Amino acid sequence: MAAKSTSKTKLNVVKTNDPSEKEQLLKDYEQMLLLRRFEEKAAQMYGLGLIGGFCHLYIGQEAVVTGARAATNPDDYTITSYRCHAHAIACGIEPKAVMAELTGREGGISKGKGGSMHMFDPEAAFFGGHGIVGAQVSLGTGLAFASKYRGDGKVCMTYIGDGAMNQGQVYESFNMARLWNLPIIYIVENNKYGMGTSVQRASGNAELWKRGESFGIPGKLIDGMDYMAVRDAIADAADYARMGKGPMLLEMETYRYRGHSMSDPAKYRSKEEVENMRETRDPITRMASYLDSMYGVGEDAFKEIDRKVKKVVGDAASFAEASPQPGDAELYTDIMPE
Amino acid sequence: MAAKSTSKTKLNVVKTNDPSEKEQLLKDYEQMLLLRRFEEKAAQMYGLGLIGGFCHLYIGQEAVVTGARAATNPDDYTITSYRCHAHAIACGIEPKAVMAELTGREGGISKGKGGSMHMFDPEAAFFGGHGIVGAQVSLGTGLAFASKYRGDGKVCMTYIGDGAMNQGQVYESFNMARLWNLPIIYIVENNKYGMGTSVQRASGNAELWKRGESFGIPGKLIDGMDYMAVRDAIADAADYARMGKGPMLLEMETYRYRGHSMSDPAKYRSKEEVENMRETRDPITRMASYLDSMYGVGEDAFKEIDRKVKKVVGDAASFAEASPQPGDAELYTDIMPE
Amino acid sequence: MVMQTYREALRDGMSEEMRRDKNVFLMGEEVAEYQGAYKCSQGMLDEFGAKRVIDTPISEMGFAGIATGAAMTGLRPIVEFMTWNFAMQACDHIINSAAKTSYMSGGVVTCPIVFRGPNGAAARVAAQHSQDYSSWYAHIPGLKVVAPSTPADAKGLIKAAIRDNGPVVVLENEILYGVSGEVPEGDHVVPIGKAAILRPGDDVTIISYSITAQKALRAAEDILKAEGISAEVIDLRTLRPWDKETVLASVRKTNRVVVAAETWPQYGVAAEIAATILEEAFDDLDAPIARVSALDVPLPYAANLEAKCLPQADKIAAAARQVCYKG
Amino acid sequence: MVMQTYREALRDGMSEEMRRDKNVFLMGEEVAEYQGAYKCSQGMLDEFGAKRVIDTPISEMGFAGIATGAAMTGLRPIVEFMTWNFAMQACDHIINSAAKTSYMSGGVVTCPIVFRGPNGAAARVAAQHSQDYSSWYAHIPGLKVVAPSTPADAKGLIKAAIRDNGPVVVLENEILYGVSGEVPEGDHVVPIGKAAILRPGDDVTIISYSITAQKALRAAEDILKAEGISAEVIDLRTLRPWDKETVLASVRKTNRVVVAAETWPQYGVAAEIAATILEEAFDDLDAPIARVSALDVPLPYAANLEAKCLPQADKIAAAARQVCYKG
Ligand SMILES: Cc1ncc(C[n+]2csc(CCOP(=O)(O)OP(=O)(O)O)c2C)c(N)n1
Ligand SMILES: Cc1ncc(C[n+]2csc(CCOP(=O)(O)OP(=O)(O)O)c2C)c(N)n1
Ligand SMILES: [Mg+2]
Ligand SMILES: [Mg+2]
Repeated sequence: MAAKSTSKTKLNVVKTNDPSEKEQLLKDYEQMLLLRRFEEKAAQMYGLGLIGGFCHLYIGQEAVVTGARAATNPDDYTITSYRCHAHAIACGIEPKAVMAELTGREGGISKGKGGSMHMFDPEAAFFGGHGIVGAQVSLGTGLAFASKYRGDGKVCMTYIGDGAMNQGQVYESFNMARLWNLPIIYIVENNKYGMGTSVQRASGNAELWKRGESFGIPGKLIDGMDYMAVRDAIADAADYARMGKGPMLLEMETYRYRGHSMSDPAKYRSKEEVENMRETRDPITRMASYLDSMYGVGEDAFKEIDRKVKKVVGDAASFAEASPQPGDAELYTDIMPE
Repeated sequence: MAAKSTSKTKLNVVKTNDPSEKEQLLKDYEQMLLLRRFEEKAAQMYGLGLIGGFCHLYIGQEAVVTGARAATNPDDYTITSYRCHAHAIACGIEPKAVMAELTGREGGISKGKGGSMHMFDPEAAFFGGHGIVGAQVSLGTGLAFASKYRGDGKVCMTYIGDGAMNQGQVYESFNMARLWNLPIIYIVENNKYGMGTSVQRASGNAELWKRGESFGIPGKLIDGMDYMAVRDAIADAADYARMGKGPMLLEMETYRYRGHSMSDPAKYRSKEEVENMRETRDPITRMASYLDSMYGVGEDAFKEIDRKVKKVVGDAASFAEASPQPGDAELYTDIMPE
Repeated sequence: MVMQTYREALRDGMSEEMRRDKNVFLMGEEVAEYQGAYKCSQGMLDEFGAKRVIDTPISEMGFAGIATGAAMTGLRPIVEFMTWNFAMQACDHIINSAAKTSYMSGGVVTCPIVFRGPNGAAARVAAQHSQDYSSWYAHIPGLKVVAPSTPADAKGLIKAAIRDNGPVVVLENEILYGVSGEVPEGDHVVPIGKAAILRPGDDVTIISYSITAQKALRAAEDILKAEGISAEVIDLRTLRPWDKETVLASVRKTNRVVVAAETWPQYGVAAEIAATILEEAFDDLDAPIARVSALDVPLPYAANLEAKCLPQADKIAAAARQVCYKG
Repeated sequence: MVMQTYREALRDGMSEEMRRDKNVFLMGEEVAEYQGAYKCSQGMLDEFGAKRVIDTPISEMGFAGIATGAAMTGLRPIVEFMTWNFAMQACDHIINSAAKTSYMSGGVVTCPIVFRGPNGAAARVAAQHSQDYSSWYAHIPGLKVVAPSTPADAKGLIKAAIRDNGPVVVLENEILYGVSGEVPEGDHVVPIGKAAILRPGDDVTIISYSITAQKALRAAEDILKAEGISAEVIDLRTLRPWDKETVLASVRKTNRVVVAAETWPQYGVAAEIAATILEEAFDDLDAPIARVSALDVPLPYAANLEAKCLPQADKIAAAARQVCYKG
């Protein structure tokens, strides 16, 4: 049932002048760059004390959420863990509202009450932002349950860390998702470490793409640093789910360049390992050279995109600094919905 | 890694006059009969109101625990769920002490405080008797952890219901057992139902013997109604574990003739299904005809065994009725070990 | 009024709400084909079909999470835990996912979900199957917690819980399932947060909930009345938010208080009620408040010990005598 | 005496016990190679090796069960939860497997096990990472529950917990990890069940534990003293079994009581302490008892709101003034 496909060697798109494809690639190049610059800014602001608590950056993993969004509909569900800024933005939440959440201000998407780990926007079909490792997997299965209950054709993308793959509720969810053939794609973002523990040190079987097999869920291993590999795999899995065939598990091989959170010195890996990843696998660089070689996108265009992105990020940061702290009255609102 | 072996068709022991084999088979025939008669008596006493609460009978499944004990050492660990009377006795706890526990008396193995679901005896290497479905799986993995920690060569037999196989902690345990190569045999007693839910209605993949594969744990399907098939499979798995190779999962195809507990009318299956099992697969009948055909054990010998067993059970029942209720002082003992 | 059992009342309450609103569904172990482990969903599979009455595998954490996720999209799940003991595996979702999300999201995601099932001791099922979780859940902001003691309240509160837009914990009681009582006909909804005075009285206020409220009533009627002690019996019905007003009004009248709860004695429900009365009606108290709770041990299986552990009518009566300085 | 941080004291306490007894081992997420998520096991992997300092996968329920099973054979595991929030996934084993087994088995199986980790709010980590579980665990018979507020007590209590033959819950505090204090040299064991008087006083007794006890001390020294209010500050240190004697003796002296706890206000720790004082020292009270707790909401992330939610020194001081009828 499981099919292994390492796409590192495979060219996913043939040379083409398809204008809509070029447009999408440019848009998503910009998107990935935005995610990266946004996180870099967040790191800066954390350093300045404007952001508190935990802050988990997504830098390095941008191709995963960007490719996934490119292959699905705006109203398909997304849910993830605490490492959620990028997913929130990729679903369409304003960078401003995300950054202001990080600073804990009134203008934050959760009015400053949730912080870095807890953002939501049902209108963007984005359901968090969850701090308990693995919890999002059952919750996401519930989103897919709701799709099936309503028969609305939506698919749910549930993101799971490699470390989270050792939580029992993942398998309870797998079993029910398969039993009921729910429209869900389990996207394992294998960034090689759960905090300081490598996948190998945490797993009886480190081939995470096989972790659904015992429950009848097909799995694939995908190059998560390759936007197009991700996009293709997600497109297939979404088709499969929409046809009523049930869940699929996609292990995305990816990497986080930064520490687990801002307080992690990341001594559990070598500098070389990180540098090597950045140099040889970086999803944004790869996309840029693809755009260049395939569509002849030149330096000026890239610079223009960079400028645009920086402005968005700068504006977000200014907004997040200027937005006032929530008023005291907010202490007691939103607990008990009317 | 997984090997499937349905042993229904396979003859496990060749005709032999090996006197020690005959002795063991006779002893274990007697053991299985004891387990059955004990449970029948418990059912009667429940009907008389001498036993209260839940009471889960093991009738039909006797070959599993008996075969497993035959293949392992007296000090190898055993742990199971609430359906534990037979396991307690098979580990060497006196039937009297088990029955008096069922009646909630001072002479019970848990002084009457635990009841049907909660019996323990470390000296018999028997660690319960657990009421929370699936809990015994992590606990049993802990027993195996202790064996490895101490390097004492013990193996742990952890019994798991088919329904319990949908509990997340089972997979957390599988992962760690494999990661650390703990000496444990996961014995799935697939009696076809978890309460009123058939395996098919509860499972994305009903081949429970494959449920360890995703975690690198080899699995086998065994005829759990065949004492010798069980004994062989457990012996292999125990060797494997003692060699430091880690966990194995054995799915025992078995069947419970009675309802889930005494209060279950068992409407979820047909009378024919139960009758058919009794007639064609009964482990005790099968063992008897094997003893007859292979060793010429005759009716008189069987009658004698029956008499002996009935006496043990009768004595246990009398003891359990005569034993006084625990004194009030027992209310506050055993909470805080000194 | 119709006479029906507590379990029938629950079933009718759920069924009425499912007829009213297509978004409501019931999910749990053995709720469909088996009709509920304790038959609380008798007939519901037939009426609503397998899409809305859903048997789950034995996966409490998983299905609690699935139901909570579904609730986040606006569906209104009723999750049956076969007993609340098994919800210990699921409490992370009840609290971190369901109770906290509305607040953490600044109100943009809500969880209209009901978690229900029998709580506390049944008969002789021993320590792991007998825990009373009321003080745990009542402690949690973001939850509402109800614990009906009569068929009428069971129906009225389950309906209110289903209509509530936030997560509601419904603590039922296995022994009460078989008890009959009068239930108003029609759309009978009992507001969350309102206590009931089961019996008016002048000398002492006995505050309780769930099955213990019924024991308190027996203490008042069958024991204390004959001794000339007139006890007012209050059934809290809701533990969060609980009805301080009704309680304090009674305390101001009787000046003597017994709080009876099946939770363990330390850090249990009775402590909160007592501490609040102390804070808000200190000068109205003519005697210390007496608490009656389960004994401070895991519930033993032996029949005689089990009976001694639980707060029975005679212990409640003794506490009432004590605060009245009689006997 | 040596000066050391609370985290060092914990580490030394664990290490000393591991040197003393080969059956003791430490297990949890990131405890070995990472030296502990909060560095509480710094250096321990080096000293004791990977057999006794064990990194686990992120599987709280599983490893809590594994450790409990190992304890049933007589090993003495120390289980670190990265924070107590994640132990919600494991609480079934803590309670049903560890706390209840000795009783259910008539004493033949015991669980000498320590469950430890930081509890309550840290700094800005929001609702799911900030819950204070003390009233939950303190409610459970079969457990002992300690919550040290100083490095000396952290060391003394972790050592006592490891030596205890039953399950002990150790509620640490992330903010305290970095705080230094004097720790007695040698085999420093603090008995479970004994409170400490952090500061003697005559006018009011402030009862607290964990970080809130330190805030109470600041309220007494930095605020109340200047106002002429002499506050006696009691650090419970153990919540189960708690030291009624020390508390009641103080109440009989001061006649006025504030109980301060970081738990949520309803059904929290303060309720139990207050209700017990009411029962046992009713006639000694000159004023209602005041409780100071966290606000009744999930902890918000915003810095200003977070600060308002937690029981700070100024709120404790205000409560003391109130029960002294001053201001
Ligand atoms: C149940 C639970 N246990 C532990 C933690 C602490 N924790 C937060 S993130 C994390 C590592 C998760 O790693 P992974 O799943 O690989 O995701 P990544 O951070 O790499 O994206 C841990 C242990 C938690 N938040 N929840
Ligand atoms: C966590 C938990 N959930 C639910 C129950 C109620 N319950 C007791 S036994 C049982 C069925 C278990 O079936 P299976 O694992 O197949 O074991 P069997 O009874 O067939 O031996 C259920 C649902 C429980 N005790 N614990
Ligand atoms: Mg990771
Ligand atoms: Mg079964």
